[in-house]
Amino acid sequence: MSDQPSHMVEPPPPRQEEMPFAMVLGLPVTELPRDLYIPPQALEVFLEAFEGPLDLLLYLIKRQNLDILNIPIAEVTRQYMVYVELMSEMQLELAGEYLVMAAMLAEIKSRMLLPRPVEVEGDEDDPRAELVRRLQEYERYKQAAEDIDTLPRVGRDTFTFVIDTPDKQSERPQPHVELRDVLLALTEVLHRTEMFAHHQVQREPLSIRERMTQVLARLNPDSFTSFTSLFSVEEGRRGVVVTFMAILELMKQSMIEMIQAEPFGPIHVKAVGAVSEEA
Amino acid sequence: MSEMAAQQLKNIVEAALLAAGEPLNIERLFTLFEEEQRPEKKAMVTAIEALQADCEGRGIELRELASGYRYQARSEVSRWVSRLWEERAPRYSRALLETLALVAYRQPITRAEIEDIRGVAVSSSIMKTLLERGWVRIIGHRDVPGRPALYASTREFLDYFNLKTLDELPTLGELKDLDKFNAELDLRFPGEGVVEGEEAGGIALTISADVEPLHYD
Amino acid sequence: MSEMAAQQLKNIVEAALLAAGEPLNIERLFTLFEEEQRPEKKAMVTAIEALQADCEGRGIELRELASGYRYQARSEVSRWVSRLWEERAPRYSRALLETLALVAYRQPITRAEIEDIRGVAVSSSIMKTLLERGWVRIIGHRDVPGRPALYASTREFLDYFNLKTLDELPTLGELKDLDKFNAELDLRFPGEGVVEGEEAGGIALTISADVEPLHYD
Repeated sequence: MSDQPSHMVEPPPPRQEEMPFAMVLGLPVTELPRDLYIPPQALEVFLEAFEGPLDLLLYLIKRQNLDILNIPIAEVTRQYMVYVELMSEMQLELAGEYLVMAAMLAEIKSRMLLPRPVEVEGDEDDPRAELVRRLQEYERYKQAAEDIDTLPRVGRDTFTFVIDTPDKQSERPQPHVELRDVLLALTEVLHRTEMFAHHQVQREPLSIRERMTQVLARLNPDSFTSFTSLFSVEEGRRGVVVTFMAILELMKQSMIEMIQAEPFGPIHVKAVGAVSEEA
Repeated sequence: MSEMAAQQLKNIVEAALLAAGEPLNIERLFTLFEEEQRPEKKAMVTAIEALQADCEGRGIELRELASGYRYQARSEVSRWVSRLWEERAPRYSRALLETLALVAYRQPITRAEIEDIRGVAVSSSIMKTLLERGWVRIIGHRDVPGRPALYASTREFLDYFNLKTLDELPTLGELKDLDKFNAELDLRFPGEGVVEGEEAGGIALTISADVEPLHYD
Repeated sequence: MSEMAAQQLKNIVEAALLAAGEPLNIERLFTLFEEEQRPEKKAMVTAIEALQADCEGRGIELRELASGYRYQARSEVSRWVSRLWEERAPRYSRALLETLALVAYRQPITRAEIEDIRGVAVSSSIMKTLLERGWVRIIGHRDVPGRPALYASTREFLDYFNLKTLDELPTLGELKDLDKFNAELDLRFPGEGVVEGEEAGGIALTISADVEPLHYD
């Protein structure tokens, strides 16, 4: 075939009885299909370009301007087999799907040959129906793939930007905590220590705790503070009681010292520890 | 601090969109501001629209895509901008594009369903490439034997192809009924656009001049 | 093709500088154009100067650096732009929250006492974190061997949790009840938005005789 003219012309008649080029449907093929003259290297690329049997069939149909809804099965089958034989001839990796399709085509062809019962003619399913459905289904996604390929895309039709930010300020964010989480953590501890088992009545525990902290914060470890100055009359009786209880608690816990030089003399209070710079 | 001046807001949004390196949506833009400084949504939208208007007649545009707003080069200048880089933009095989199209249009879809429609096996490397590029992801498994993975497209897919929603994908061709064949003998395929010789397949370029190209019309 | 219009040149240069991801010098910018289209150096400089002028009053600037021209975010907006890359806030460990709760409820308290109640050692990093966060401070030292530091909660702690006084924290008894009705937590805890004095007062009223005490030892 190397001496063939380079355009699509009638191929010269075979000069001798050569080995069949391929066996198609049991018949020897000794020439390339008339409408297919392709240099071997290009032919290989060409054949590999089919995305499967449906793609090949679509090609055969479209090339001859046939309507997908009225496929001349016998002719298309013949052409299909030529290509399949070509592919195996060129030792292309021939997916099994091509042979499955060949069988399907042969089956459709044989069903088309059978006479249809007259009475059900109108309702009789066209043996090609399933093939046509599949071809159309594939065709629309093949087209969709081509359409997607033409969409403007990054790196080809458009480019994205990243400018520099010279003075990035990185501030490490602080974790957020819900009060609920703190309280749940506490209940966990309490469960572990079985503190819930105790039952004592105490009305203002936290205000005493808080006041202990406040009193402690006002005391100086280096000098004495007047006991009475720790109380604020404006707070009323409740406030005075809370402060008093806080002071007693602080004494009990060895956090403060109290000194009274003589009976009924002024009382002085001092923190026992070295107070941190924050206090 | 009281509400920010419109110009300052616009400046911040412009710089952030250019510096981010990925599309930013409005919610993300709001996170640039401390609670008490946070602009009204209306002010933010106004700023973005003003920035979009500023791009009129320039080589860049501010587009809204699936995952947010992105500054990008207009296609009118891409011919020159692309010369910044040695390599050309990658071409994708038909097998990959067809698989991608099936995921995009028919999601969620299993690999078996893709193979069924395409009529050939889908290679693992194609699914891997699509997953790695972040265009496709597994969103679940079908409750049938083997529990095959269900694939869907991602926002990155839309971003990459310059789309805001799946609705913006080209319309899918219609299926014609075999019964109606006799009524309409239109030889054209529904949804079949005019395909340029060059675009129809890379293959056309690689075979010699006397070869019939692979496009059908 | 004849020489390019000034506006088109400016558009191409702007898009290229934004897309390059690195500074571009004039020589590099020239390579974007085919020989016959290549602008005059003067035209190129004019385009760059015009682009620089366009940045006046905006959040970005076009700077000339050693290796070329580069768009960058202005320092005036970097405070906001930087938040694009802000790390997600880490979470505090349960151990830290337990320690915080114990300081709040049992202050002033030493580390040994916290460890005693929790049954495990309290790491130095937890105390350090709480001190740095400003929720806990050392208010003194107990007069026992080693003179251990006494920890207490701070004003900032109360502010953060939207409390006026420690009194607004539920008592241990209430916690026990709440523990039983975990689902109602949101409704009952003070410091969660809606709540002000009213809710807190409500809780004080619910203290009943069998309420858990804050017994000290």
